[in-house]
Amino acid sequence: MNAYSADEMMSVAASRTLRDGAVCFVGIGLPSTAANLARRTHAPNLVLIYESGTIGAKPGHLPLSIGDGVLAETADSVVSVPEIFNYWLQPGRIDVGFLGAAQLDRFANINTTVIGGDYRDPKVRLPGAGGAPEIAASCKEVTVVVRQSPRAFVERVDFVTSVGAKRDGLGFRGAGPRRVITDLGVLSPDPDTAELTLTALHPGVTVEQARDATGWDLAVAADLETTPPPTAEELKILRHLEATKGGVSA
Amino acid sequence: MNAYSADEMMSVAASRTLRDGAVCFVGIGLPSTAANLARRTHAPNLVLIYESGTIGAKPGHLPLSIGDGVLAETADSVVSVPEIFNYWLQPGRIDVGFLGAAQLDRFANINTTVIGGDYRDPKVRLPGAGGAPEIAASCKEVTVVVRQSPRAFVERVDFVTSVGAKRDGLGFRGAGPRRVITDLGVLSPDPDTAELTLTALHPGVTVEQARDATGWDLAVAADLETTPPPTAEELKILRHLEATKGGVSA
Amino acid sequence: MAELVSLHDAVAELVRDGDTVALEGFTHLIPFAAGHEIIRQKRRDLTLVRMTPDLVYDQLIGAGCARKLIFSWGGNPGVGSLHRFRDAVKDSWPVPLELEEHSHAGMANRYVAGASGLPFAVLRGYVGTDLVHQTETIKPITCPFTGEVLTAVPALNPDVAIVHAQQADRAGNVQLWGIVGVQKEAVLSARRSLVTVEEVVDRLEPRPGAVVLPSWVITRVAHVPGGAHPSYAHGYSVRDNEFYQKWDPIGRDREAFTRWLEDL
Amino acid sequence: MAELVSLHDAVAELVRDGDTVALEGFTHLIPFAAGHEIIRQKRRDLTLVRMTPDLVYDQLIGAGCARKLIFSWGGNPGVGSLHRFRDAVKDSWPVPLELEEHSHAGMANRYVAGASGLPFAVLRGYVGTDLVHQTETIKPITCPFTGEVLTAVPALNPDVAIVHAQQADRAGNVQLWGIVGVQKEAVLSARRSLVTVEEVVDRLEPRPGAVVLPSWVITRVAHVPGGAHPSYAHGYSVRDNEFYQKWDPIGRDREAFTRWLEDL
Repeated sequence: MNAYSADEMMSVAASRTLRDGAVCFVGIGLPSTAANLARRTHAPNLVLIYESGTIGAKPGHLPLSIGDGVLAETADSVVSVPEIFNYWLQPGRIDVGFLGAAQLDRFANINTTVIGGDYRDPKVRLPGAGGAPEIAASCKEVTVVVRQSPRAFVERVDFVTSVGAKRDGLGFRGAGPRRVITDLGVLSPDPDTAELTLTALHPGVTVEQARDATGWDLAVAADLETTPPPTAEELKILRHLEATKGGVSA
Repeated sequence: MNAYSADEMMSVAASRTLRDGAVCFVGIGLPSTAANLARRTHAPNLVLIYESGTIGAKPGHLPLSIGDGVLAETADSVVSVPEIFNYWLQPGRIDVGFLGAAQLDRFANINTTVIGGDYRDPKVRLPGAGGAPEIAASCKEVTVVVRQSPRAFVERVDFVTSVGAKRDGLGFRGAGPRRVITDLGVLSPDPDTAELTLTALHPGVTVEQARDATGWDLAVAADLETTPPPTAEELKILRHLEATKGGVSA
Repeated sequence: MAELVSLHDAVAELVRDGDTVALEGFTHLIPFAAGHEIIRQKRRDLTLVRMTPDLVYDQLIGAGCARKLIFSWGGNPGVGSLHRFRDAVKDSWPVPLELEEHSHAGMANRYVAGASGLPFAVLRGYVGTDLVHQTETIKPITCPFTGEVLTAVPALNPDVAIVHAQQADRAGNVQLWGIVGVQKEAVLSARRSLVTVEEVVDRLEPRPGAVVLPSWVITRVAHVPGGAHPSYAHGYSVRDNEFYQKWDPIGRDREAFTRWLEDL
Repeated sequence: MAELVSLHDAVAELVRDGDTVALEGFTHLIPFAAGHEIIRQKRRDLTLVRMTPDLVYDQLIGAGCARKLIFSWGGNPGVGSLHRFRDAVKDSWPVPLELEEHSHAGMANRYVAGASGLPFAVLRGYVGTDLVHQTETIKPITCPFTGEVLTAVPALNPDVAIVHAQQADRAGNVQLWGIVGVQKEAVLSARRSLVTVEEVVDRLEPRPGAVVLPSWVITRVAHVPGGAHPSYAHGYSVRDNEFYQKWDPIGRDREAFTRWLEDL
């Protein structure tokens, strides 16, 4: 058995959700790591799209930002930023949106805008929306990759930057978040209530730990699964990937 | 003195209206001949834009169509057809639109759609609008190049394909037709009434001939001018141009 | 993922009676061979969409494939009129042809809306023209910020878009260059798409001014060298200007046209 | 026609107190040198527009040049937060900063509308988010054909757009390649424009994926090699990732920032 960190388990679990040949709109950070890992393991034909306009990027190292030069160099096509949003994301032709989050709630609404106080006088000013609202709305489905903690997993987000699993009547093309991959396990929206439910735990993690890391009374699936641990191959490739990240440690 | 045809005089007169450095949206046929002549004579820095998306085309021979390969080969930039209309024509950044016409009326409204009968059952079905309505609306000004005859110069066009000089309240960015160059002379809209007035005759043409070739009671300017005849140089270059037209005689 | 198939099979599979079909290519890269295959397979009741219906649509209309034409300029470029188109409009020969007529700017924006997953596009267009009285798909729209009134046109979302390109690789990725027209928008706006190509290559070498369409937005690719004739494929062929002239007497005459059709 | 001038003269001429100014470049080709020149020339009360305000806007905001920021993502990519931006928002240091906040899709479309001479753009966006409650420049719009309700955003038409590119020729035509972002739209949407370039060449050689801006849509070109540092110019430089990390402690601390400013 291999020693691995919780973050490594998270990246591996997220990467496994991507089927080969899928078209994936990738946010930077954890989502990008997971998507690039998938392309190097079970999904060599995964199509990576970054909001910088790079379609079919095949980066040889982990891009540090969504505008890393390696994305343009290796893409099938580089288009303008308006085009990537209008022609490629908006019509619903992307299979999976891969997003991170600063704050996330019971219904997988995502906040990356402000925490605490109110919008004009927040406790913490975060970067804002970027591409996330439309990625969440228009991709056929969304996977969220985020570390689980009571600060991040809150009853109600302070600001809805991107809409979660409760989206009836909003006219979206996409089904929204289908799973939230964390460093502890996997949460999925209940098909009826859209409430996030713990459906899998990573090896060695307890339900108690997951509950303690969640700011609401976390529902747990009856048939709770255990994530298979990272294989030696997955770990090797992931670590190699992380080591190549443009001169900056994660 | 050089012998020249009425068509040659028309092309030369039209070419002279283009100032060096102007940006010109060029229709095919007579307008293209005149614009290419201008670029080879007094206006070497004339910027030619064709609706096929070629910006700054410098064709070595007269293009036969707006999609001639020589336009793409010699352009500063080739953009998509949506882009040429949206980013380049629509905002009003083009100095001159150079248009032809099948039928033209007292106010320089242009018809290239149907003649006679009604729209659903016309006497003659023409090609239609193409880029003309928006060229006429959005260029800072428009020059029309058309052979003068009672059939073409009518009291009222059977169909307004492109709006002429009477455009108050329509919210256009451009001033519309400032001159109509024909094989007989030059007509310009009256600053007050917008009615086309004969302002110049080509050498050897009489007012009577111009009136006979006009389907309405043609107003004539008090200070009627005579167009200087084509110079030997203009004729030489024009004839060379015409001879290069992609294998098809005019 | 675009599968590479024969032109016959691609048309048989993708183009159905009653479909809305767009063959695009702005003077350059016109998919003539695909149009001829549609004629040979005797498709009927098509709504044909094209900014510049030229010879290929004159042929489809004369062959009786179309019941409606959505367009912005119908002529034989550099030569004159489309006589089969005229005959269908004026005398319903061989079948009546309904027209939905726009300007180039309007058609281009309709494709853009279609490619963008929007139901309509906004432009400064058509104002003051008689097109607004004849075409129901032109409506006013008010800017919610300035109150200014502009023009709206509905999205085009053809059942099938067909374009011709210079190259595909073996995975079905496509590259075209030269005058790129509205081909990207046509393919992205359509439910199904067919790209005929001059050449299938191992690897698409990036080229200045090229449009690349990834395999996953294309339904079928067919290798059809010369498939744009008598139009041209930049870098592969030149326009057969003579054919455009020769078409004039053929198109002008029902009998001559019928003979052409029999020989197709 | 774009005149070639010095960076100092270009900024002195084009950027005025109170202007709306857009410096664009999506991670790639960020016009840092021009931003620094604006700081040195002590422009005030600027409305700064940028999809991804990163270090260059942290610096402009910390220097007190801005009264308002129109943006969609404000962070130090790969590192963390923009502390001068945070300090201005939370504690009005050195001056208060008004925010007009959008998403990337909304900002991109606002530039598109600006470049297209339209007063607004339509998109599927913002629905269900709290941005619609905070940002007045987001409004519903109804499709006149289907009745569907979509979102409208107003055009951006900055007084000045500033971008960095790899090359200009001596006539002031500009070519940029790699990730091309929203630079074409920014320049075409603005009343005046400045392009700083890595290199002035005799002739622009066509390149795959390049955007060419003709001289006649650009006001001024300035030759500023390295003008994108610490961001990068594809083919000329690589991103100085270390600088982005080093900025964190500088931006975090008013005193450290003030020292940086004095040394600029």
